[in-house]
Amino acid sequence: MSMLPDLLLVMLVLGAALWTVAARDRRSSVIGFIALGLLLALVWMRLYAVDVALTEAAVGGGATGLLLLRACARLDSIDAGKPSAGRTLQLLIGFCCAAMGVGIAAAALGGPDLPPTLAPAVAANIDAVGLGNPVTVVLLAYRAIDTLLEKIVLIAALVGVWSLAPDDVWGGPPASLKLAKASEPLTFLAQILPPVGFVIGVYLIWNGADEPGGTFQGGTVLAAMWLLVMLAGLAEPPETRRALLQYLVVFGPAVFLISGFSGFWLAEGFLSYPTGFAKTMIVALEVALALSIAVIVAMMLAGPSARTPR
Amino acid sequence: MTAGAATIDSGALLVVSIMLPVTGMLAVIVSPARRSEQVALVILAASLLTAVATAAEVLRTGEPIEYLLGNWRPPLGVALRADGLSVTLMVMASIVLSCVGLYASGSYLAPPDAHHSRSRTVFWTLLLGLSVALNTAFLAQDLFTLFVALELLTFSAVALVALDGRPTSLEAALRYLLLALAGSVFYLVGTAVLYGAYGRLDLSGLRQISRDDLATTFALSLMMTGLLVKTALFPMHLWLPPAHAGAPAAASALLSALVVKAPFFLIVLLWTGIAPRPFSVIAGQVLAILGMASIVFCSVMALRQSRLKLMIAYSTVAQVGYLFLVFPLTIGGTANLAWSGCVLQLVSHAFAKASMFLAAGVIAEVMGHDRISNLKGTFHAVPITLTAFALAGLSLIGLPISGGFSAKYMLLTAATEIGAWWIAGTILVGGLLAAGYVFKVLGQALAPPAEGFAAARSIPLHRELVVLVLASAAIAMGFLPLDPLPFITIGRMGLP
Amino acid sequence: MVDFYFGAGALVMILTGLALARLLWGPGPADRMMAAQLLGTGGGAIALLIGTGSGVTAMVDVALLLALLAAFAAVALCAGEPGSKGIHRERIK
Amino acid sequence: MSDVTTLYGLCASGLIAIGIYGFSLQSEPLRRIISFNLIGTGVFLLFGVAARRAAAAGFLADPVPHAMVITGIVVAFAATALTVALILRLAELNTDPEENIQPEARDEKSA
Repeated sequence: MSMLPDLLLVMLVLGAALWTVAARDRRSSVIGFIALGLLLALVWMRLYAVDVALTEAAVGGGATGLLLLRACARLDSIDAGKPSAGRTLQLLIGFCCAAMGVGIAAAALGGPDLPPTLAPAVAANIDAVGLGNPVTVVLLAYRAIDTLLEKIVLIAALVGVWSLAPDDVWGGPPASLKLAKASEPLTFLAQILPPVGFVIGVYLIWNGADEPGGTFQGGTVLAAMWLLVMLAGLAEPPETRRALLQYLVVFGPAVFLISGFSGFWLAEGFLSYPTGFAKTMIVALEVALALSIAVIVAMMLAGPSARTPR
Repeated sequence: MTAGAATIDSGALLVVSIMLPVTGMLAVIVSPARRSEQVALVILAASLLTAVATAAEVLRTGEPIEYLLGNWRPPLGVALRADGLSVTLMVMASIVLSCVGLYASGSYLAPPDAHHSRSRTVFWTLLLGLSVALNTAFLAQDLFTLFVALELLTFSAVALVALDGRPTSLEAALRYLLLALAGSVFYLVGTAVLYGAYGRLDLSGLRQISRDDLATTFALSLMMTGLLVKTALFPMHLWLPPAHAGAPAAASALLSALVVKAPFFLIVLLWTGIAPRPFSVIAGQVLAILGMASIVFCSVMALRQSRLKLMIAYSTVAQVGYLFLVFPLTIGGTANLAWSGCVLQLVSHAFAKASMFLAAGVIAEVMGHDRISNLKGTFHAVPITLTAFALAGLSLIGLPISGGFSAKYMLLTAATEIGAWWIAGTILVGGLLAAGYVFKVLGQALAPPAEGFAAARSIPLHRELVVLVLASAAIAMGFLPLDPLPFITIGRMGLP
Repeated sequence: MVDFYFGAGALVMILTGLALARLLWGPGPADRMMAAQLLGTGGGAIALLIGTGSGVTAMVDVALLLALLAAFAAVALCAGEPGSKGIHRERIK
Repeated sequence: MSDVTTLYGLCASGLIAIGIYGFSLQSEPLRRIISFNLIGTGVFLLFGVAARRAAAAGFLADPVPHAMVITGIVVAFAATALTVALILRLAELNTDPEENIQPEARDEKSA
C-alpha cells in the first residue's frame, strides 16, 4: 500500500519526461518540463530531501519554466528543426540510451548492503556550528567553498548573458517584460501575489538556518515576485549599468569573501567561523546572499540589455 | 588540526591564489569600464606572484602544501593541495594569463569610450573567471568542487568565444556550450555513482578505498568520457576549431593554451588517483589510441586549412593528443621520463600556442585578413611577431632547442624503451605534419611584400613583445636537462 | 492511519495525473492554465498527505511553495503565449 | 524502505536515458537544453537515492548529497539561462539582416 503513491509518481515523472522529449512542438515540450519540475518536488519529498524539494519547485517549476516559456514565445516565428535522424538511427540511439540507463541503475543500486554515508559525520560535528538544518550546515560550513564558487558561477553566467547585448545598447535596460496581453486579472494577481510571495521568500531564508529552506530557494522566490511585477507592467527592468544593481550583484559574494577571510584572524582559518558566533554569522551571510541571488536570478531571466541607456 | 596548524602560513597561499581573482571579478563588475583593465592587470600580477611564491615554497620544502578549508577534515570538508605538478600548472597559467592581459591592454578590445565598454568589462571579468576556475581545478581535492570549477571554466570560456557578437561566433559558442554541458553532466553521473558506492568524494580518501568493481569502472568511464569532450580529443573535437578560431585572438590564446588543459589534468587525477589497476591499463590504452588518432587526423586537417586561426586551432587538438600518449608509457620503468615529457609538452604547448594565437591576431590586424595563401610581406610588416610565430612553430614541430623538442624526445625515448613502436611512430609522423603546416605559413609570410603593400594598421610595440616573450618561454623550456624533472614528482599521489 | 494518508495520497495522485494530461494536451491556453493550477493544488495536497503520513512536518513549506508557484506558472504561461513578445509578429498559418 | 529507493533509482536512470536520447537526437538547441536538464534531473535524483540509502545507518537521509544537489541545480539553472540567451541572440541576428551587416564590416579588423 505504501508503495502505491511512489509507483504512480514514478510513472507520472517518466511520462512527463517522455512527453518532454517526444512532444511535437517546443512549447508543449517546455510545458511538460515545467510539470516535471512540480512532480519532482514531490519525489524529493519522498526521498526526505525537503530542502531540495523547495529548490526544485522554485527553480525547475518557477525560474527555468518562465525562462523557457519566454524563449518559446520569442522564437515563435522560427521553424522548429525536425530530427534529421532516420528511423534506424533513432532505434539504435534509443537502444544505446536504454543500455546506458540499465548500466547506471546497476552501478548505482548494486552497491553494498550497508551503503557508506557521511550522515553520522555531519551529525557528529553539527553542534560545533549550532544550526538545526544539516543541509545549511553542509552548504555554508563544511562545503562552503562550493557555495562560494557557485555564486561566482552565477555571476560569470550573468556577465555571459549580459555580454550578448549589442554594443550600442550595453548598459541599458533589458527588453520590457510587460505582457502584450496583460489582462486585468493578471494585473490584479501581480498586485496581490508579490506581498505574499515576499513573505514566503523571507520566511524560507530565515527558516533555512534550522528548518528546510535557505538562501537559494528564498532568493529565487523573491526574484519570481519581482518578475511578476515586471510582467504585469507595474515596473520596468533596471538599466544594467546602474551602480546600485551592480553593487547588489556582488554584495552577497563580497560579504561571503570577507567573512571567509576574517576566519584567518577570528577562527581557525579561511571559511571557518568563530566559536559561538557561527550561527549569527551564517544567518547574516544567508540574508546577504539571498539578496544578491534574487537580483542575479531576476536579471538572468530578464536577459541582456535591449534598449539604449538614457 | 595538525596538518592545518603546521602549514597555516603556506596554506594561506593556496586560499589567496583562488580568492584573489574572485575579488578581482567582483571589483571589475562594480568599477567603471575604463578602470576594469587596471584592476584586472593588478590582480593578474598579484596572482602571478602568489603562484611563484607557492611554487618556491613547494620546491624549498620538497613537500606538498595542504590546506583544510574551514578547518574541516575531508571527507566532510574540502581540502586544497598543491603538489609539484599543480604548482607547475598554476605558474604556467598565471604567466599565460598575465601575458594575454598585457597583450589585450590599451585599445586592443575597443576604443576607451563609454560606448564601447561591453567587450572590455566582459573580457576582463571572464579572464579573471578563467583564473579562478583554473586555480581551483589545479588545487581542489574534491570531485564535486572540481565539477563546480569545470562549470565556471565553461561559462567563462563560452562568453569569451561569443565576445565579438558575430553570428558565426555565437553559433560556435552555442555548440561549444551544449557539448561542454553534456561533458559535465557525464562527469556528474560518475560522481553520483561514486558517492553512492563510497560515501565520499575526496581524492585522498577515494584513492585508498577504491575497488575494482562495476560501479567504479562504470563511473570512471563516464567521467573520463565527459572530460574528453571538454578537452576536445578526437573524435569529440569538432566543436573546438570553430570556437577557438571565432573568438578574438586574446581569448583564443587562453582557450587553446589553458582551458583544454584543465579537463586533461582532471583525467590525470582520476587515472593516477582513483582508477583501479586492470581498468587503468585498458583506459590508458584507449586514451593513447584516441590521442594518436588526434595527432594524425587533426594535423592533416590543420595542413588543409586556408585560414590561419583555424589551422592553429586544429593544431591544438593534435598537440593535446600528445598528452594522452603518456598513459601506456607509465606502466614500465620509464614512468618518470614519460610524465616529465607529458608535463613539458603541456607547458611548452601552452606558451607556444598562446604566442601563436596572439601572433595570428597581430597578423590579421596588419594584413586585414588571415588567409594563409595571401600572407606575403607579413615579415616585412611585423618582424618581431613573425619571429615569435617561427619560434613557437619550432616548439610545436619539436625541433631542437625547444620545449616541444624536449617533451617529444622524452616521450619518444620512453616509448622506444618499452617497445611501443606505434607510439614512437606517431610522434615522428606528428612532427613531420606539424612541420608541414608551420612552414606553409612561414614560406608565405617570409616572401617579400607585393607591389603597393601597406599594413592595414600599426601595432603597439608592447603587444609584439608579449608575443615574443611567450614564444621565448616555449623555447627556453628546451634548456632544461633531458632527464626526468624532479619537482613534478613532489607529493604526487598514485605515481610510481 | 498511515495507510489512509497514503491511500488518499494515491487517489489525489491519480487526479493530478489527469490534470497533467490536460496540461500537456491542452487544447486551449485556458485549459492549460487551469490544469497548471490544479497541478499546483493537487501537488500541495499530495505533499501534505504524504508528508503527514511519513511524519515530515516541513512538507507544509513545500505545499506552500507549490501553491505560490502554481499562481506564478499561470502568469508564466501567459508570458509564453505564442506571439506575446515574438521576434517576429505572429505569422498566419 | 529499500524498495522505495530502488524504485526512485530506476526512475533516475530512466530520466537520464530519456534525456540522453533527446539530447543526441534533437537538432533544435532549445530542445537540447531541455534534454540536458532532464539528464541533470536524473543525476540529481541519483544523488538523492544515494542519500536516502543512508537510512540504513539510522538517519532519514544524508545531507551532504542534498547540499551538492542544491548547488548542482543552481549551476544547471545558470547553464540554461546562458544557453537560452545565446539562442535568442542568435535567432535575433538571423532574422534581422540589418544587425548582420555591421558586425561583418568589423570582421576584417578584429579577426
